[in-house]
Amino acid sequence: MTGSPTQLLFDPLQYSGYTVRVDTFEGPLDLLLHLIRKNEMEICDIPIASITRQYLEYLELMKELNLEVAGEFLVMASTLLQIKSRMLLPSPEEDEAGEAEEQDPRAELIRRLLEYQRYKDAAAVLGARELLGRDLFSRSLPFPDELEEKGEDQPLVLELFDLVEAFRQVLSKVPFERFHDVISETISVAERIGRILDKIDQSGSVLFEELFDEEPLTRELVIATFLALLELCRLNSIKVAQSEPFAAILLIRGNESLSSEIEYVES
Amino acid sequence: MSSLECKALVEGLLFVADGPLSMDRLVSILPERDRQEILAAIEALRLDCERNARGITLAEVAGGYQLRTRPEHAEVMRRLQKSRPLKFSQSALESLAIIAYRQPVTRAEIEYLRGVDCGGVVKTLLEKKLIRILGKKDVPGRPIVYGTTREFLETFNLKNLNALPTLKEIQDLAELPVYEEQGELPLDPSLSVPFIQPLLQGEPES
Amino acid sequence: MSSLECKALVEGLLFVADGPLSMDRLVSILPERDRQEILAAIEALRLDCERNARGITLAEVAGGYQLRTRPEHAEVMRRLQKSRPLKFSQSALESLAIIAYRQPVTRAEIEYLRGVDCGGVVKTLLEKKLIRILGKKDVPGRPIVYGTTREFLETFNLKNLNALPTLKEIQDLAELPVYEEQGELPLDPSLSVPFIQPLLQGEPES
Repeated sequence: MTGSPTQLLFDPLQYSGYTVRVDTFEGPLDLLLHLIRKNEMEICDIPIASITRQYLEYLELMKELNLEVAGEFLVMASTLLQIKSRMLLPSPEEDEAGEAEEQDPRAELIRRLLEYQRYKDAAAVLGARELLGRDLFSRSLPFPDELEEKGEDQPLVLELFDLVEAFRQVLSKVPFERFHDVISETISVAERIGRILDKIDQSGSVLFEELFDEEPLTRELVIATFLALLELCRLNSIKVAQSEPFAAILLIRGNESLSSEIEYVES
Repeated sequence: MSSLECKALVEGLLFVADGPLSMDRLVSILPERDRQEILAAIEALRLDCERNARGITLAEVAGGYQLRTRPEHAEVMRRLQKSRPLKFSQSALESLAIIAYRQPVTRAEIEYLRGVDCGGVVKTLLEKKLIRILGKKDVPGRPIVYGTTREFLETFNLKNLNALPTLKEIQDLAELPVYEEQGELPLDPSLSVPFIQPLLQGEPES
Repeated sequence: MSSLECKALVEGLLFVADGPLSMDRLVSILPERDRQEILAAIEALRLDCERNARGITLAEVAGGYQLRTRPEHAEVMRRLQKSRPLKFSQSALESLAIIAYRQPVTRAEIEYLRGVDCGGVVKTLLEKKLIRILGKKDVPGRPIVYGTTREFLETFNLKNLNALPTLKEIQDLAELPVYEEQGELPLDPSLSVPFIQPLLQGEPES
C-alpha cells in the first residue's frame, strides 16, 4: 500500500501526464472519493489512517509540483487528522450508551461523502442528457426587443439578478466615493415609505398608531418607520393632522396632483 | 381540412416562436380553435416528424412545445454554428445538480455539499440564466436562495422539474448504499461539527 | 434511404440557420454529399412542404434557401409576436435598478448616474406601475422623487424591499480569493492542530 505518491495516485499506464491530472479534482471530497474508489474501500467504513496518509501524500505531491493548494484541501486535511486522533481515543464509557453509534468520529465525513457522491452522480446524469445547443438545436431568431413598443398589457420578463447587475454596471461608471454607503440602510427606510403610502392609499388616511401595529415591532422598525414618516412630510407627500390637542394623529396624502406630475416627467 | 389547417398553423407558430410555446399560449393565439383541436394538431405534428424522416422533432420542454433538430444530426448542425458548442464544466454540472434537487438553496449549502467555494460558478450560472435568485432565506443573515430557471429546463431538454430522475433512481443506477432522505444541512455554525466552521468564515456577511 | 437522410439533414440545417443558406454553403457543410444530391433533397423538401399542408415553405431568396411560414398565416404569426412577454431594454433596467436601490430618488439623480436623459424611460416605468411618485423634494425647483411600487415587488417575487439582494452579495460571488487562503500544509505533525499532537505519537501505522 505504500509507495511514492506519484505511483500511488497516478498509474502511468492510465495517465501519461499526471501534472494535468492533478488539477482535475473538484475539491477535497472529490479527491477522497477518488482515493476510496481506487483502494476499493467502503465509503461507510473508511480506514481513516490509510486514507489520511494518502490524502496528505497527495497534498504533498501538489506542493512538490508547485501547484496551488486551495484552502478547502487544507481544512479537510486537519479534519482528517482530527478524526484520526479521535478514533484513537478510548471510547468514552458514558451511561447514555444508546448514542454510542452516533459517536463514530467518521460519521459526519461519511455522511458528506455519500451526499457528495449522490450529487456527483446526478451531475453526470445531467451532463449525459441531450443538451440544447450541443446535441439539439432550435431556431435562434429572437424578435427585436423593445419595451418602448408598448400597447398591450403583456407580462414582464424580469430577473432579479439582471436588476442587480444593471445597478452594478451603473455604479461602475460613476465616481465611487459618492455612492458607497447607505444601500442597506436606505432600503429599509424606503420600504417603510412604500408601506406608509400603501396604507394611506388603501383607506385615504391612517392613524399614526397604525403605522406601528405590524409584525414583531423591533426597534429598527420603529426608527425606520419614523424616518420614513419624516421623509414623506419633507417631500410634502403626506400631511399630518390632528383635530384637537392630544387627539389621534391622522396621516393623509399631500395635495399634490399626480397627473400634472406625469406631464412634468414628459417635458 | 380544418384539422390539417390547424396542424399547419401550429407548425408555423412553433417555427416562429423564440422559445417553447405553452398550451395556454397556443390557445390564446388561436381563439378560433379549441384546446382539444390544438392538442390533436400537436400530436399529429409529432407523428409527422417521426414517421416522415423529417429533420426536426417536436419536443415537450419547459412546460411547452418546441421544434428541435434531431440528436443524431448534432454533429452536422454544429458545423453550421458560429459559436462554440455548449460545454459544461464538472463544477458547473455539480452545482446545477445541487441547485436543481435542493432548491431553494443557499450558496453556503452548495459549498457545504461540494466542499469547495462556489461563488464563481454561481455567478456564471446566473449570467447564463440557468439559475435565478428566488429570494432570501428566513434565517439569520438572510442569505440569498437560488433555484433553476425555464432556460435550465430548455437546455437540459426537460418537460418540467419532475422529469428529472430522482436522486434515489440515480443512486440505484450507481448501486450506492441508500442514504436517508434529504434533510436540513447543518449550516448553523452552532449546530455543526467543528470542521466546517473555517469554510463558513469565508461567507459573505449580509 | 440515403436521399431521405439527406433531405432530413437539409431541413435541419435550414431550420437552424439564421438566414438563407446558399448552395455553396450547404455543399461545404455536407462534404459527404455531392451537389446533385443536395439539390435533389431541396427539391424533395420543397414538394413535401407544398403537398403535405405544412406550416412552412421552402423559399429561394437572396441567392440561398430559407424556410418561412406561409404568407396566408401572416396574421396569426403576428398575434404570436404581440402576445410575447415584454423584455426590458437595458436603459429601462438600469433606471429601474437605480430607483429600486436609491429611492427616494429624483430624475436628475437617475440621469446623473446614467449620464443620459431618462424622461421617456421613467414615464414608461410609471405606466408599467413599477415605480411611483413619492412626493416632491424640498430643494429649489422641488423635483419629484420616485420609488418602487407593490407591483415591482410582485414582478420580482419579493416579500419586501429588504429582500432585494445587495450589491455586495452579488459582488462577493465574483471574487475568487480561494487561493489567497493558501497556507502551510499541516503535513508535519508538529504543525497540526495542537491538541491532537500528543495522540499522534501513539499512532499505529497501517
